[in-house]
Amino acid sequence: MNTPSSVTPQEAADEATDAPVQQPLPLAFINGEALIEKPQDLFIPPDALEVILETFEGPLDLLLYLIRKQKFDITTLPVATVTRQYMEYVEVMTALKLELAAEYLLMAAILAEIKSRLLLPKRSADDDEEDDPRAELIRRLKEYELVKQAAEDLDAQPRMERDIFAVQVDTSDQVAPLRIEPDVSLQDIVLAFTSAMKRAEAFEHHVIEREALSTRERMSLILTTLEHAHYTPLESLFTVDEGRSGVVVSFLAILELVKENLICCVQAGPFARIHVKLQSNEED
Amino acid sequence: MKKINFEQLKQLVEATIFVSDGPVSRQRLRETVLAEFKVADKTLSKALNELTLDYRPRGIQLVEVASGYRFQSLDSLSPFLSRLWQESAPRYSRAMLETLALIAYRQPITRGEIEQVRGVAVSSNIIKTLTERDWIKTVGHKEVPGRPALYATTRAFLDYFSLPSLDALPSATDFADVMREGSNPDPSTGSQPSDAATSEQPKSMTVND
Amino acid sequence: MKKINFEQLKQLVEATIFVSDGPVSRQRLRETVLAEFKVADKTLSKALNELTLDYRPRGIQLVEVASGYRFQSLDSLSPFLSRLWQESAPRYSRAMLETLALIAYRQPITRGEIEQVRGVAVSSNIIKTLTERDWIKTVGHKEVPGRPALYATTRAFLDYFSLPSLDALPSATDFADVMREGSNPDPSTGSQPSDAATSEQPKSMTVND
Repeated sequence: MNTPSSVTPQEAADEATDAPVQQPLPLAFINGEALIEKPQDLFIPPDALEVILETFEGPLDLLLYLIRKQKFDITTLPVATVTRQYMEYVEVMTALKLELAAEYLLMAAILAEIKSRLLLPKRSADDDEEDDPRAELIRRLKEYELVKQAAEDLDAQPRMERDIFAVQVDTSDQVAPLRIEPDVSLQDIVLAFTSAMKRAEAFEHHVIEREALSTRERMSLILTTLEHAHYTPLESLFTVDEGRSGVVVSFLAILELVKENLICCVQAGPFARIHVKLQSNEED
Repeated sequence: MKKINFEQLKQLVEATIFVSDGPVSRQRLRETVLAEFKVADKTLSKALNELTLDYRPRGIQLVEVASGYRFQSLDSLSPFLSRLWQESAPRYSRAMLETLALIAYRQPITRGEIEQVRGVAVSSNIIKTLTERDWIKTVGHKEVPGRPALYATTRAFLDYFSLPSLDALPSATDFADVMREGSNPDPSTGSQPSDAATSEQPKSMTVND
Repeated sequence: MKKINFEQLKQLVEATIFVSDGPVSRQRLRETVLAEFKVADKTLSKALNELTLDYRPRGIQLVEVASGYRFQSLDSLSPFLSRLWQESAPRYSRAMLETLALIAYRQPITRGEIEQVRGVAVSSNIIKTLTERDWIKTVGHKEVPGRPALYATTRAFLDYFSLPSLDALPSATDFADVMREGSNPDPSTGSQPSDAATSEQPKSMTVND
């Protein structure tokens, strides 16, 4: 992430500027207690102990804040300065008796490690650039900064309940839910019929023929026709355009209905018109 | 009190009625969204009237009901909108199918006659469901004690199964033939014993939709 | 299949979107209210487009979000409309928003991977709340020791934030670029901003459900 040429002078400059105010680096702090000096710019109300952990979303967030505050460029992370400031904040946390989150301590260790590696003499001038111990931290900082930005963008995105409201309109009147009836296949019916008949051994002699079916259909039809009429001329139950077979079917249906005592035929005298009516009408 | 122009007022009133749970009264408008605006009664009436007119040609209408204004769908669309809340009825039971089959093949038939064949009682629910589906109807009453209803199938029944007439209903023997020709050979022929166990029915006979 | 004229189609589609509980997809329109009508895709698109334009000047808008079309109030009206409800809109913590953003941009992702990027532990509460809001869901398990859950965002998340797809997330492109850099660091180009122009999106960003 860094060019080696820029690293060394920058690093040198850091060390130089920091030199007068450089605190004795509290490596000792990680093991226990060390210096206590509050950073002047961070206001911490004495009764709000958790303010730091609430203000910062973690060590990366705190580091970013320190870098931004000093207007440093992440890509040329001035480890010495940032490490010193970071330690100061962490010190404040311990001073306020905060239970230090492990993540903050881990970051302190990482910073200390990077700093110590930078202080070691370089083996050669054109050392492998990937050897920059800061590279991984810089990558993480850049990545985190993006996540932070993304979270802010997401928060700014118009959202339901806050910026936009769902529209709800009622139907004009009670709309009854449409009931989807189950599918039935013809074969279901034939199978059902076959199995019902098979069980009813007593009915075995009733072989259902095509002819019988059309007769039975005609029986239903005639019953429907006669339902509300008191007397219907017999001939009106026959339609010429059905042809001979139609007349036969109707005739068989009428005979069957008479046999089953569902209708009755009335003839006033010999050769007079025959009238039919529902059997039930007589008793009404 | 702030000012609001007429177009903004219309938008605000419109959106308020839309996002509210129930009807919105003028008073509620004034107490909530219009609280900080100076709006004359006449202006509010004009906005509501214009909104009502704006929606006249649309799929929803602005109407005034007892407790205020609300949007509702156009009356004439109700039959179509009911499809949004469609629910699937459970599959028909064997009892239901047998009852239907007996009515189809042996009509006109009484409930007692169906029970005689099936050997068990036919629940009223079955008759009710089949009647509601408009597949069976009462065509008369048998003149025996109790005058039981005579059931027959309807035109809608034939239409559903794409049958020109009841005559076209396959006979039990036709069906047996198809079964033999199909993927389910009669075990008695013994030609393909390995297939005998299959109980799958021939697809060609299915008449759905 | 019945026919329906264009004006009726528009009214029916409009009313359907209005009376429905959530966003309505074209598919849902076809499966419900349009089931019995013959409507070309082009005609349906035209109806939806015209409706969108019809509502442009109004207090509510027709918008397309991830799971379909819905009407929603104009967001400029929210300061006034929010007066309709006693409680204010829920606020979300930075921790929750960062976690949600990471899941949105880098899905599928494990909790451990989120913690790695954020540098702090992710509380179970955050995952629980996001799951309960139906914004994230477990889409699988990573085949590493412990088989941690892989999280992804849902359609409900996109709907809530008024997004038609993940691509529409703000700064999605920048994110994808840096994430790629991160997984495959290239020190020679790493700090050059010109690199950010690449717009290729990682495949892992598609919503699958």
